[in-house]
Amino acid sequence: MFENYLSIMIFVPILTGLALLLLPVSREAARALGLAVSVIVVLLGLKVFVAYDGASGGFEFTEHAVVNESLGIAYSLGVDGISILVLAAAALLFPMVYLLFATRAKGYYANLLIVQGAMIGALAATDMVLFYVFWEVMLLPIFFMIGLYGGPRRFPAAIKITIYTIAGSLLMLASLIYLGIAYHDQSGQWSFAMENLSAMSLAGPTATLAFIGFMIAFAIKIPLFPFHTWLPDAYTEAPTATTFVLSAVMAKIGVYGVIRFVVPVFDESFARYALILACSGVVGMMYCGIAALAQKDMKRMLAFSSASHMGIIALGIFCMNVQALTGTLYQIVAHATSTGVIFLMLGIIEERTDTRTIDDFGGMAAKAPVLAFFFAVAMLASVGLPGTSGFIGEFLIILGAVKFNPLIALFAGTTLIIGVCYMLWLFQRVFFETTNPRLEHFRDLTAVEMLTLLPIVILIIVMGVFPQPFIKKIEPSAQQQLAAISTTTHIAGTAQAGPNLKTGEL
Amino acid sequence: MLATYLFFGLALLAVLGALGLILFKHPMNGAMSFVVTLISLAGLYALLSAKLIFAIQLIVYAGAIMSLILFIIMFLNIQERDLPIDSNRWFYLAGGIIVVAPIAGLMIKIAKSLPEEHPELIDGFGDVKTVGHLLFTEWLLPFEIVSILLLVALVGAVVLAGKRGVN
Amino acid sequence: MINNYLALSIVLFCLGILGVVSRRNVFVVFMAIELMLNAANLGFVAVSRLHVNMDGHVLALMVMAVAAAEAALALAVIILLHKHKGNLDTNIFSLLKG
Amino acid sequence: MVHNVSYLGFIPLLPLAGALILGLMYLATCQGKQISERLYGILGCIGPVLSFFMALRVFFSLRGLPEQERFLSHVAYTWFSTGELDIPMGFLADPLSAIMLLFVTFVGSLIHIYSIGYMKGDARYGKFFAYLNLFLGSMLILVLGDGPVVMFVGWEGVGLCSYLLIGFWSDDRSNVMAGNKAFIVNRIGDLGFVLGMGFLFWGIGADGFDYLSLKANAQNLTAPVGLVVCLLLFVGATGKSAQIPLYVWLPDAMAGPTPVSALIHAATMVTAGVYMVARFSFLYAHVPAAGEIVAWIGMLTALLAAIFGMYQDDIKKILAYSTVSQLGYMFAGVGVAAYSAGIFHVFTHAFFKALLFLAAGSVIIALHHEQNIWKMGGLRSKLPTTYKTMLIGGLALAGCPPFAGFFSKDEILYSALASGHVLIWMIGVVVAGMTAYYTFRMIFVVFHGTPRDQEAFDHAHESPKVMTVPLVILAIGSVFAGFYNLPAIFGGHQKFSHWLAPSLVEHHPHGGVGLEILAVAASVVAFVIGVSIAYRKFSVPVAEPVYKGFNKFGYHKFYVDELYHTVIVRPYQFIGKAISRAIEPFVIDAPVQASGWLYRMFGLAFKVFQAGYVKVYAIYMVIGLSVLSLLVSQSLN
Repeated sequence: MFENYLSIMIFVPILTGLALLLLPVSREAARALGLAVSVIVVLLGLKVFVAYDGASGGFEFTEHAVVNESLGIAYSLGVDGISILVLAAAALLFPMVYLLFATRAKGYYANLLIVQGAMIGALAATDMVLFYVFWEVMLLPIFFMIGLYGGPRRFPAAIKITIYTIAGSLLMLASLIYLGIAYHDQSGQWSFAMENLSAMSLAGPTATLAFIGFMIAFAIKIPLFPFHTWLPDAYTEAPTATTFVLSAVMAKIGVYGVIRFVVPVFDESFARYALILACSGVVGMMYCGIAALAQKDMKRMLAFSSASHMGIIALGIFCMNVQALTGTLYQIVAHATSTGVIFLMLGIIEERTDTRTIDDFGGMAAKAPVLAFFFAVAMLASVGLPGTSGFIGEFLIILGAVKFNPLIALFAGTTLIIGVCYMLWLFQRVFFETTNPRLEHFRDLTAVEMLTLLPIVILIIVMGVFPQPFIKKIEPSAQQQLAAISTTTHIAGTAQAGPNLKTGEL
Repeated sequence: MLATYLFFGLALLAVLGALGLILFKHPMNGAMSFVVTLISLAGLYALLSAKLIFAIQLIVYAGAIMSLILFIIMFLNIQERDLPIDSNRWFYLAGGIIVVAPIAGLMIKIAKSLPEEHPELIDGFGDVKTVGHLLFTEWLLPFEIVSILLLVALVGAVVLAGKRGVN
Repeated sequence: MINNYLALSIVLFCLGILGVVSRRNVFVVFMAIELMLNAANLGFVAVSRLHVNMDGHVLALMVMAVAAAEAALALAVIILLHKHKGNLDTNIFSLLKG
Repeated sequence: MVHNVSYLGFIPLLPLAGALILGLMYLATCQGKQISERLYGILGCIGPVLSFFMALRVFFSLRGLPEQERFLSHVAYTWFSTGELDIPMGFLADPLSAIMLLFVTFVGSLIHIYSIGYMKGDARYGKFFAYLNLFLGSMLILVLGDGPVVMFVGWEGVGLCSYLLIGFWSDDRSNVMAGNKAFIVNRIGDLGFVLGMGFLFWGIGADGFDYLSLKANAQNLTAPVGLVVCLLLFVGATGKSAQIPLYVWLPDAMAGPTPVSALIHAATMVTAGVYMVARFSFLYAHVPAAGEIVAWIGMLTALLAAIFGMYQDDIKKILAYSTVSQLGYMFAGVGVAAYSAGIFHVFTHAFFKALLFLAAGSVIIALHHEQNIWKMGGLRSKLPTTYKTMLIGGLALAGCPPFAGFFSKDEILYSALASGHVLIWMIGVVVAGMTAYYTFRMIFVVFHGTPRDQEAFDHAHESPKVMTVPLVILAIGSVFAGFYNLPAIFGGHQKFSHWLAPSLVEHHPHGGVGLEILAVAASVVAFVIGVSIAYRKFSVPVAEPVYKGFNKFGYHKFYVDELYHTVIVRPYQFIGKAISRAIEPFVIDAPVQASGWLYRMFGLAFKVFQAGYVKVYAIYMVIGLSVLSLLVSQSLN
């Protein structure tokens, strides 16, 4: 019938969103339209996910059109194992927002649509300039959603996330221009296509600077320690659905960007600085995890928790072996589902009680057993219990980290403990103990809410018990991505400093 | 020779008129002295064989625009006490001269470098017919744009001046 | 010869600048701007003579048209301002202050 | 030779399915009309009982095979696989897991039945059975998993159930806190387990990460990596099996319902660590130094817990410390490479400790949830069945021949002695005496003497059949389980050890008959001394003692909990607060804030020039033009 699935997934939401902004449409109609569009995207996303074969590890569903011949900029899209799971998450998670939160303004739904289209675009782009464009477009709706519909301190939060991210983006732009020029110098042609740029061999201090430029841009988005300070404010002040978008998908695009662009293009610099980056991931994980315990606001606590998990997820990239990289790609989605569900439930709780302070809760399990059960499942996935989606990724990352550097692995492993500390504490204070009088009339989830969240809760379990169908799709691409890096690192003589456990040299 | 004398005479008048504009306290006096400048400029245009411009300068500038200005000044019926106190006038003037001097010096230096002799005039230089022809062929688009501008200005002026004030 | 015309044009233009800078009366400022326009016109016409090319004349015409439009609007604004503030001082209008 | 049998996967699946069904039923009805307790009880027992019968089938099919072919396995599907790593969702039944399987399902089924009576009237009846089923399913995965990763699923699963069940009465903050403590401490151990798996995998796991492949490749593991792996795995074991330094959660875990204490925190889950060390016997046999550490930690734990056990007031805490102490024995056993002796103690311990807990539960129910032994007394006449069964359990625990505990404990002590660990053996004998002392202290205070709380005594009555029948069955087990591994000195053939031989890598030390007699005699003497001291002090009516000096120190458990709280918990909380109040806003975010502040200052500075008068802007322009003109004239010259 038609074959431009990706283009449709990108532009139908964006155009619908723009149309909603311009046309005088009622709130209900906007919500219904948003839901309809997001369901279309879900169907297309499912189609792409199921049809994606992945055995070759190459791009599928490719589209190509030249935009500017003289500069070699092209509109080229494609999916491979690196992007397929993130893309699926970006496509599948959105209908929940429309279903759960019915009383938002028209512009809110419009912005959600635009941000979804832009995120899918960033994930599908295989031309770096195209990626950059979507990357920037992604940010604007977030700015408006926080600034217009956020909490009491929304303005500073919105400004902070926007300027912080844009600062990073500008560094990326500069590095991108450098890459284009470097390619022109080497080949005599202009191109920003991924496969061309990654085939280049870059050396010298300028290349390192460009690497740092890219890395900072992505580190801010992920966020990696110490570039995370926008996160607690933004997550806390943003309306729940925005927090959901930020944590479930947007942060993952940062990780995705590192894998997709930094690893193949700057393979040499990347291998050289991997240890530092890995330390940053681990330190961030511990730092944010410990900070989470001291929070009084539930949302802020979960924001720190999210940042903590991102540290571990990012660590998987820096370990540079296929287990860790596969683990990262898997954990991206696992974390999107578990944290996403937690934030959505937090939004439901907040709408019913008008508070997020942990002290205002208690004994909610007795009042709302289904909510408590869902929350518990998501929480257990978030702490990486085997049998839930969270375990597979975390295990693979730690396994890879042991090979990379046992000390890093030891500290990375503390995520098992740190995560449990604050999560159990939260669960105890909110769901256990005696029922807080404020919650006397607290209702359990309605049928709609239950049915909305149920698929994700089931997905959490399924991804824990039957991960192989997912891993099968991502693993060949992960192998390919690492193939480049291992050849160059051997030549450059900067092979991993880790121990060789086979021969027992610790 | 006559042309030279005429030029210097008219130039003197123009400068004096301009000085009067910036020095007279009451805008009425200033406007009257500005009219002198405008008329001498018209004379200078004539010396440059710009017949159409000469006529339009007299009719539109010295005639229409200046009378409009004078009309408004009189319409507002400005008294001595209504006038703003130009307390720092001489300070600004002195400073202004210092600041403007380099600009003037540079421009005059450039002007001096231009060739001295006048080329021969062609037939109908500055005539209504030749300028009009030019206007409706090569400059048609700018001409039309200007006409739209005038229309907009007309509407704008009506809208603005037609508003009921607070006082 | 032409350079004398141009010199005059420059002098008039500078006088216009001085008028804008030193006066606070809104009418005088306005007329000083007109003076600068005229100085520019003189330059156009003089150079036109130098090159025996009538494009300068056309430009001068355009400037006059713009001046007329400006006069119409500016005077309307002045009337409005006078109605609002009862004053002709340019310094009371400082809406651009950050 | 490995035989593929597809029903293996159903053994854990049955209780798990039961948990799912019960859980959904409970969720669906907990706020509306309740389902009858009887239905929950029957549904809850179906899974465990069926699993037990399947375990029997596994056991007998293994027996029907030649000794070296006693391996049944089933790979359900590929769980996950990437690069060299290939983890199937596979199950393995060999003699070792078959033994574990049998007693786990057997004791588990009995405790499910007992719970029907014990939990009567609880508002969350259905939830309790769902959790118990979930626990049993996880435990069976732990036991049946064919590799460390699948084992880890069960390992964490039982930890989760332990957390849920300790905090089962979640209205009370202290219960939930105890659950949290258990989960977190277990997680510390799990960190060791995960890292151990990592090292093991990169060492020898690339050619198959299941026990049989690992065993085949074990000799390729270099000594340093082997030591690291063994110690890290043992860290995991200390967490799950409550050894020094991670034992602190187990006594607190008694906050849960008594069947939970019996099943999870005494009979099955806590022995998982011992099972794991035995499972990896091919590694520990490879690295003697690791075994040494295991043995010492085990024996020190046994000693420490026995000391604490002598001072407890709470009947369940006494049993909890005795559990820790007995687990210490088991580790001492596996540490000195007597894996079958350790597993045998696991086996017998499951019977008598479950029995003791269930009997204690019967006492507690009879006295309406009174757990302090100093409020009991003279209950012998009121609760005859409970008394008799508890006495049997106590004799088994104290190591009185010929009860089950005697043989298994003696086997461990003899192995320690025969393998040259004399000091460990001596401590073991002392601990045996202490065990006898605190066990009979408890029995005498609770059942003998005169009632201390007359009103509670008058209302006490024997428990219903559904509770006492499991007690009797377990008591029979406690009496006879020991004969399964009767050593040669008593005319036996050590059938149990021979049965386990295909699964384990061990060498039976031969110390001679003299040493064996020495070990037996020492154990018997220790038992007699311990019981007689207890008899002298507590068979007569005594009041609650007041502890002084070292006794007070022991009564407060050497202040270890307080120490951990001060050294670990408080600094952790402090760092968290410091980060969120000071470091985050004033250090990490400072450059960000500073750049914002810098821009604002620039703005303020330039704001001065923005007078707002058009004329001023014109002046700026003219000045700029003027400067430009000056520059241009300069360059023209």
